[in-house]
Amino acid sequence: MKFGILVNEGPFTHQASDSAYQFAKAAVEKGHEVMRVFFYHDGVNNANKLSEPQSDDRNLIKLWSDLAQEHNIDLVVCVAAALRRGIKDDVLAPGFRISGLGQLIEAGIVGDRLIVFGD
Amino acid sequence: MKFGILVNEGPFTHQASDSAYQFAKAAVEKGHEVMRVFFYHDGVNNANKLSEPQSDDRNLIKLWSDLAQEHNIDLVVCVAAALRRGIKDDVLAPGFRISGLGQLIEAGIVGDRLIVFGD
Amino acid sequence: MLHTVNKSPSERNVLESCLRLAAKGSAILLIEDGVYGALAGSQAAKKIAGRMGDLKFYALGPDLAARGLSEAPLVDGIEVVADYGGFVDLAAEHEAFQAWL
Amino acid sequence: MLHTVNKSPSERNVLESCLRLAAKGSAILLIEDGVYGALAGSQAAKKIAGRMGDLKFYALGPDLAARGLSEAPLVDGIEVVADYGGFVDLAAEHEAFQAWL
Amino acid sequence: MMEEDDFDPEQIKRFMFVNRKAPYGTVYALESLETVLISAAFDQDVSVVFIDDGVFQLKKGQDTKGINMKNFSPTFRALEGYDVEKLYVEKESLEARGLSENDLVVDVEILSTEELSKIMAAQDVVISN
Amino acid sequence: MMEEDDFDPEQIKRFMFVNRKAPYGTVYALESLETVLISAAFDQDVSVVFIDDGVFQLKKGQDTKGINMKNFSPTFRALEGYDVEKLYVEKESLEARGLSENDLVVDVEILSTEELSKIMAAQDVVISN
Repeated sequence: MKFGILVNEGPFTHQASDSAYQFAKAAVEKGHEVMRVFFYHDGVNNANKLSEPQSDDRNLIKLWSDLAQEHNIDLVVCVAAALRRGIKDDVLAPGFRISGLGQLIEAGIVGDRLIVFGD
Repeated sequence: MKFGILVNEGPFTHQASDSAYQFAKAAVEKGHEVMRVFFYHDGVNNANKLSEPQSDDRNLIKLWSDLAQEHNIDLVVCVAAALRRGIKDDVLAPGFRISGLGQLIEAGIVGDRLIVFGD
Repeated sequence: MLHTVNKSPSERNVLESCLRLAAKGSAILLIEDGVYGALAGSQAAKKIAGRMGDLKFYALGPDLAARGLSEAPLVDGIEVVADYGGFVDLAAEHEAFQAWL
Repeated sequence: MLHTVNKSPSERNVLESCLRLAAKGSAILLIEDGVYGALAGSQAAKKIAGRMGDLKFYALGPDLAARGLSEAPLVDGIEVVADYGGFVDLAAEHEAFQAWL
Repeated sequence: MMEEDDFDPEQIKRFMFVNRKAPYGTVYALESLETVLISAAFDQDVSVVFIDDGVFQLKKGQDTKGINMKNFSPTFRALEGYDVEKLYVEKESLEARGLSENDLVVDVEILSTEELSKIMAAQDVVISN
Repeated sequence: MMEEDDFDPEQIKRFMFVNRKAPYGTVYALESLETVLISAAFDQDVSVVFIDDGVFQLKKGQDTKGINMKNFSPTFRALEGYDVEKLYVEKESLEARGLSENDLVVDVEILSTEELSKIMAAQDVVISN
């Protein structure tokens, strides 16, 4: 099955990004395809490569980058939401790309399910 | 009167930063002193100089920088919260500085009032 | 003590907690989405009316206006604060501040 | 339809809205702070029990464990989903998905 | 409802945008509206629902000068020009907030909880915020 | 309560940290605890209050391996070592959640709503999140 995922919140402050990551990881482990993760609202902050959590804490940005690389997942950051919040190519972590909201709608059309995580 | 202000949320997503800014501006216009604005939790995102809102929208980062410069307000971003969220010197807007949580407690001790805005 | 409440009472339990714990003689200023709590006729309105005798209630004008509530009937006794300067005055008049978030 | 609810029912109205609008035959998975809604004996428990006949209820195990609720008594009929793989299975089994946020 | 096995890329899906939050206190209402506008370009079956505090987004008379934000409520009137014509409001949510159809900036279809529940159950993609 | 006019920088202020939110669903509980720990170094009169869903922060038996977060509940037991000894829990909040003193990771003072209300009213600085 082909999953699309929408993440509405940034890392750490809300559990949304953690839950979405655990869902995506479990989905690919079960042989499903995660075709795209779309980051909207504060979710764009998940792409900030400057993030440096304490050493005994999870690093969500790196977790997303690694998962995407390993399983060829398309990580898309909404350009409009990202501009407002100062997420630009300068700070974009590996595996993320910046694009338009159309990528979210497309994930809804092409995917079998769109799974949403937020506040 | 000497006001300290605590901002718990980032720009745009919650009204907290807007309300805090309007409060700070009104306070200095009335002749009060705003000795410090402390940015905690997602509030650290208010210091991200890469933020580029649409041209007909307010630019909260610039508003804070300008207000601080004009009225000599100390804008302090919590170092622990900022590291987690990827706010570092590289992206720090003018007028903000990164320091420890002790600066919040100090604002509570030295100021006459600590006014808190959040989600 | 000046308390602020910034959440809609139909979405969250913030106003309710504030009304339960705010001590007699303190003031409550409704700001941001908290101004929906000022509307007459709701469940929240009854709770506010129940403490009108020992608390003073305010609602922030700019937040009411933004939400299209400038002309809306408010709970009797709630005073509208015209601008952020009025908010500053309230914060200065009361000896301490507590935000209910 | 698989619905998720991720908020505590004592803090927000999310579970209540989901229970009001979820159509007969759909499933509700409590995740994150939503798992507090699974606790037996609360106000929310009564509302869940009231729809136990026409909705299927689940709670996510890792979220229960994180909050110290692995041993806590849950509303009768709520099934604990052991891990995120179980969440994925539920999402795959139901024809569509709705998050109540 | 579409079946997994006969997915046809040409087939139109039912997209529903669910608004449960008040405007201005958070940005979700505004950014959700931006998504609705973009979705219009994809020729899908789009509906927008307002329940709970989401109905406040449609309240007439919004004047945001005092909080220095953009009043986006007029944009709801522009949705028709984008062929987004299914705007649903839950009657119970509206009445619980002391509002009626006349208080809203745009023509909407006011539905009972049961009617709305049926429509929600028939969606392929639900985007909430 | 301190008066404006005779402010003495040597004077000790009453700081109260108010916790109303559950742990893990959001980071506020953890980051608030970090502030409490820092405040201990300033020799002020510090108290920490748990009301509403904040009481869930103190629940025994938290096991966060499955959500890949750090279990910070043991840190509440370390507060005493920092001379932060005033931990207040509202009885009504605890009981409404089916919890009792035995369910909590740390010794606290359980107060009625009226008792807590009086203590809150006597604070100089209230930090909420």
